[in-house]
Amino acid sequence: MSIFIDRDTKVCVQGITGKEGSYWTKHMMELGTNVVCGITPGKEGQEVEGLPVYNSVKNAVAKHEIDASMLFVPPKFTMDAVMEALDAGIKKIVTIADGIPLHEMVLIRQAAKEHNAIIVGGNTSGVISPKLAMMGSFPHWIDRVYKKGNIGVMTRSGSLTNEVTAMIVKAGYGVSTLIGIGGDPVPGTRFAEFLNMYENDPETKAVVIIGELGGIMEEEVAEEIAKGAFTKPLVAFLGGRTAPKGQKMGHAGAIVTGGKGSVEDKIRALNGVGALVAERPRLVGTYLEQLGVPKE
Amino acid sequence: MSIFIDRDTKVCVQGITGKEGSYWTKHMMELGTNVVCGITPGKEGQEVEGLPVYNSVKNAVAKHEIDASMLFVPPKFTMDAVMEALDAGIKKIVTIADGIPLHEMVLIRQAAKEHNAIIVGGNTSGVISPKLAMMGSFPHWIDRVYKKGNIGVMTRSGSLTNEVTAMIVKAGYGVSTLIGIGGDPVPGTRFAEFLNMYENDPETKAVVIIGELGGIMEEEVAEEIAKGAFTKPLVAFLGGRTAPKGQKMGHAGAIVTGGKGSVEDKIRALNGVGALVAERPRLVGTYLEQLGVPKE
Amino acid sequence: MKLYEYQAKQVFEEAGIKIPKSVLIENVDELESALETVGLPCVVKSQVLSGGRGKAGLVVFTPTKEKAVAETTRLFQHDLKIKKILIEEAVNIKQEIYVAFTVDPVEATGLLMVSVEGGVDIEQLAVTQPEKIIKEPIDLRYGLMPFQASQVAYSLGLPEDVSKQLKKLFLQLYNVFKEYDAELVEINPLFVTEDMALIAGDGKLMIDDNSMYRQTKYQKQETDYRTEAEYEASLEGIPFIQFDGDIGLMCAGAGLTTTVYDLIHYEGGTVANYLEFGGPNYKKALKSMEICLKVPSKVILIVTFGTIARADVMAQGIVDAIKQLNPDRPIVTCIRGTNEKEAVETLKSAGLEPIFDTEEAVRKAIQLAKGV
Amino acid sequence: MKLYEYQAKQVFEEAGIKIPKSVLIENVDELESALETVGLPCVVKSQVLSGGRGKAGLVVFTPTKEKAVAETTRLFQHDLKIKKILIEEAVNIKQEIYVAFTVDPVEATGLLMVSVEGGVDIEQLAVTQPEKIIKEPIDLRYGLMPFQASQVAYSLGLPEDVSKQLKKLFLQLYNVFKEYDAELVEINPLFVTEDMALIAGDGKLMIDDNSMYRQTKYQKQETDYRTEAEYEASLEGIPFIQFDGDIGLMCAGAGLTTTVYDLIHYEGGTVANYLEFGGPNYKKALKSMEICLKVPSKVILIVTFGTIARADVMAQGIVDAIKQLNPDRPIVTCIRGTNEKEAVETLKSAGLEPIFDTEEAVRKAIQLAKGV
Repeated sequence: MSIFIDRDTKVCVQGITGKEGSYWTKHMMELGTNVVCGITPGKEGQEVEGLPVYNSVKNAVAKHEIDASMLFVPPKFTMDAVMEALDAGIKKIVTIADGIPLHEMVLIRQAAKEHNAIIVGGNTSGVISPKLAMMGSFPHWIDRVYKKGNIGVMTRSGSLTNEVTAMIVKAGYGVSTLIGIGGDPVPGTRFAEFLNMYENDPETKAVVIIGELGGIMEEEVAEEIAKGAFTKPLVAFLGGRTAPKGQKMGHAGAIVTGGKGSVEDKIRALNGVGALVAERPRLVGTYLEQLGVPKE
Repeated sequence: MSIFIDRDTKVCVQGITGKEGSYWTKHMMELGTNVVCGITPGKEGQEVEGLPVYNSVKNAVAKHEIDASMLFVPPKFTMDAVMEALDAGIKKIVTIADGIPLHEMVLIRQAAKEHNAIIVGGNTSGVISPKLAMMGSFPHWIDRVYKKGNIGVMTRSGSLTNEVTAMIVKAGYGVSTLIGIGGDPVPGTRFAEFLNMYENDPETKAVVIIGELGGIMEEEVAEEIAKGAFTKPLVAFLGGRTAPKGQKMGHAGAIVTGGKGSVEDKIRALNGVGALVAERPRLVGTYLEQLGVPKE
Repeated sequence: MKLYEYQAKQVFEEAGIKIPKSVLIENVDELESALETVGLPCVVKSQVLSGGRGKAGLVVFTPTKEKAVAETTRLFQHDLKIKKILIEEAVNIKQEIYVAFTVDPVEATGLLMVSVEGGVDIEQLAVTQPEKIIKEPIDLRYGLMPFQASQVAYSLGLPEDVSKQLKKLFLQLYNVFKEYDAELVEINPLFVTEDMALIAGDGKLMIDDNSMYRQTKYQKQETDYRTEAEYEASLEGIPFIQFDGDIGLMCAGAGLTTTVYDLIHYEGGTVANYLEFGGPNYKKALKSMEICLKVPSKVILIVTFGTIARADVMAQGIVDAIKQLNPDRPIVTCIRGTNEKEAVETLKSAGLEPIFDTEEAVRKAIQLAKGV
Repeated sequence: MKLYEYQAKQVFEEAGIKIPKSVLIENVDELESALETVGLPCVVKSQVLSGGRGKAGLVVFTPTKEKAVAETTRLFQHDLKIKKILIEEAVNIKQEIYVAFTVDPVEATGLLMVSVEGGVDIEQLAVTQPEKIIKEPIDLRYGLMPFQASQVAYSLGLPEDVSKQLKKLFLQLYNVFKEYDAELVEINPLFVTEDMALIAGDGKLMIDDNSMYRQTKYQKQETDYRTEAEYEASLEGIPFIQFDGDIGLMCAGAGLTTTVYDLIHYEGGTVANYLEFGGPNYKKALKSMEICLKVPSKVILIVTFGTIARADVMAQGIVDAIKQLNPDRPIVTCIRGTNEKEAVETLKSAGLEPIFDTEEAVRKAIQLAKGV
């Protein structure tokens, strides 16, 4: 089993005829993802990887049952593509675009809430359940990272995720489903909002979150654990602890979060609910073992 | 009984300190309307007609239970005032403003739908249940028009309503509730959307609609009757039958309505479901009698 | 407010939409230089606000200079008092598309309407084959999304290059719709030329009157009105139309005024003018009567039944107007509504005989008009 | 992109918000004429992008010309390489208000934040007395509605006249937030003067980097950067920070780069520069190395673990860069990810010794830096 995507999930690809779109569609299918069609305006009637291409999501849903849409669309057209998918009734959307304008990302998240839809991204590699299916741009064939197993992974990073996941694998674990929520200040969906799915997934025995400084997403995770909404072992890795502070967001960042969001806050919050915070990627595996997470 | 408003309906008045606001608040209360407070930014602490004034609807709802808001606000500020009332959770709003920009009226109606609220107006005198309560600017003391009775009246006009209602009264009837849906191309609520309330109001024995050329609101009424959603006798009056056509809305008007909307269409549609269409105001009363509507 | 074709096209061009080469002329002398710019054949297009110009002979294709001179001369002498004529290049047309944005009052959305069978018979098509007109609702909070423009453009079975241009045009035209607070913006026909370009063959742009306070670019000018009375009424914001009949209407409330208009016709009378001084204009009795007196009529009929437009205020205004203007024709008054009693006193004290029933007032006016 | 105070204030002024009288100077010679315009006392304000300028002595109140000259002279010689100083009138202050617009990532709204206890201690206030800061969510589809601006402005217990001005200012500042695609726009303090006027005492405006493609008015200039390397990196859009340590980082992925930064510190090393050439920059190995070589360092550490940023492409880029630039210091490579095998071949063929474990690579770099 897995969360968000499995081999029954019928996926369409918006921007399928582009370079990235066709390349990763091939790899998604190769992994076993049930991609049913693609969308590029003006290309209706063409085929990509044997899949039919449509001018619009509307045309695609008229011909296919579609559960999820994978976007390979440039950042400045992402809001439009998301709205198109939502408008066609699609409830799971993954966008890897890096560079979505902030105010548009706010509107995207709002629209997703309004439609009871889940948007993963932007600025992410997407979602993968190793050896099963993926929506995004993962080199799923790298066994050192994408090994099937029982650890749910959520991350805000790209390369760092590979680094950390490789350590999880090195420790003898594997991954149930990895969700890259994305590195943007306003991701479509937040860590805490996926916990429920991992909680209900029998295959997932523990969750690793790969966070960042800034924001309060780790604190939100701690709150969910405190509420009892998530009961499985959880290990977090936070990079950038010794890094000098970058440009500060005026006073506003601190005011929005009511002063929360520092590394110390995050560690305190997570430790306070029994979650462990790893200092180095290597320790993530060690801590999973410490928490008694089985390897099979 | 009545629809939309009675003496239990707790009303606030937005723009209460203005000339129109204070004048009609007095008359609303004099009729028996349960006005509980008023709103004008910057005037909190003042009183109008013995009622407290607040800076915002938010402040008002913090102190009072409020069911409905009456707006005496200029047209260009109406959208804002409506949004304020909706935001504060008020579900019945009446605006008499004449001159609300068209695109804003579209947004107002959309917002009302989103909030499950009812907006009456703009460009209307409001809603009145004679001898009981009103939200709007009706000279309720003119017995020749505002006589209590069992005829529900809905209208798009102002002076013409008085003309027609006076004829209904002259014929020996009276009015249960009169709703001026307003003369704008996009009213907040349409004739057909009020029929259900009149249907369920035991006091209302028949409904009179005072329509206009253009649009398809009368056809919508006919559809409701055809569906069986409204079963009481109905008489319509349509003015302007011999008037030369005004500036036409390009082809678009006809295309939007699929060619419907002419006087002939309206008459055919209404007659087809047993409703009568009066040629002159005087005949409205006659037709009510013909349909066997009792006078008590 | 409805713009002239040449104004609408100017707006389209500013929005990035292609329009035919054209020159606006105000007399026949300007034709020669216009033809030099535009070339032949050309189309001579009267700038009037009414529809159906082609069928009415107000838009004429002219292959030669002689025909262009003849038609332009004819049109400048036309009864409609045509003030401006657009001399426009004749475009090589492959196809005609219909494109419009308006609002949908039922669903509370904007509406994009498109048909590949554009042209003069579009209304007929709307009735007989409504499925040939695509209607795309637009959430005005977001505006027309590019995906919607794309979805509609690519659904029409046009060549890809044309679809691509059409998508862009939809977005440009939507901007006009929004920026100009339009009730309607329409291009019919939108030409697809032989070389696959899109050119606006005609243009309608109606600005919402309620938004005119913030739409200041285009204003009505005196030359836009047929009579001095119409122009003066427009300056006051008083709805007014002039006809050829006997009875000048000076009523309050659009619905009531048109009803009185109906009643006059039912009773065999004729109307000299429609004037509606209700709503925000109810204190403008003096100006209203001044305008009515500029129109040839045999009697002035005043019917009101106002609520906010108070009867006493209107009655006093009428009495003041009579004193000041000393009208040369009889006046029939039927004034009811808020403070009716005071109104009656005022009218009576000025020697007027108030009537309370509209039909009676109408009959009285007709009698007076017929000199009975 | 963060604007300087003087730029932010220029934006505010264009939006209709009052700012103090001021003159921007670029050297001490311009002070005299600036003082003639601004008058005395005045405030000498260094235009730097870091916060806490007052506490750092970068903003100074100067009652006399002598002090103004002394402070300006001092600041232009400051280590921070201050290029511009704003000479600003000293305003008579009755009260200081905090006003900001930003986004709320959780609720997916805009956010108006206001406190009547503005000034330098606002962050502290946010922690200790959060109820003193009003937060009003804004639906970005509708924008800040006037009623919200009014509701907040009149809830602060200020005199009515000030509330009225504040409401207007909220709407003006929201327009700035929207028009400039701002992550943050902040006025702290907003002065209420003795005669009840509102004047922006300071100004922060951070434009969302993802929106810079459509925000073309303000661009970074070479003088905005401390070093040539930083400027060059910025031109390429490569995230880069220069430090004083030994190890030049050339890594891909922000998270991984900061993690490597952490690991170096955990292991006792020091960092010469942060350079992140992942994401859209993964083909820019040549330029990245060129920049790294401009920074004094003892070793360059390259760590990647890319997916879309393919290992083989980066490895080839690194090998090409080494050939072309012939670096004067050792290079440690730890390159993993998509097409890792090909990458390893490429690196080996160029005589590099690939490492696969990040901690091992970090330790190796530290050894080399320490000359062990």
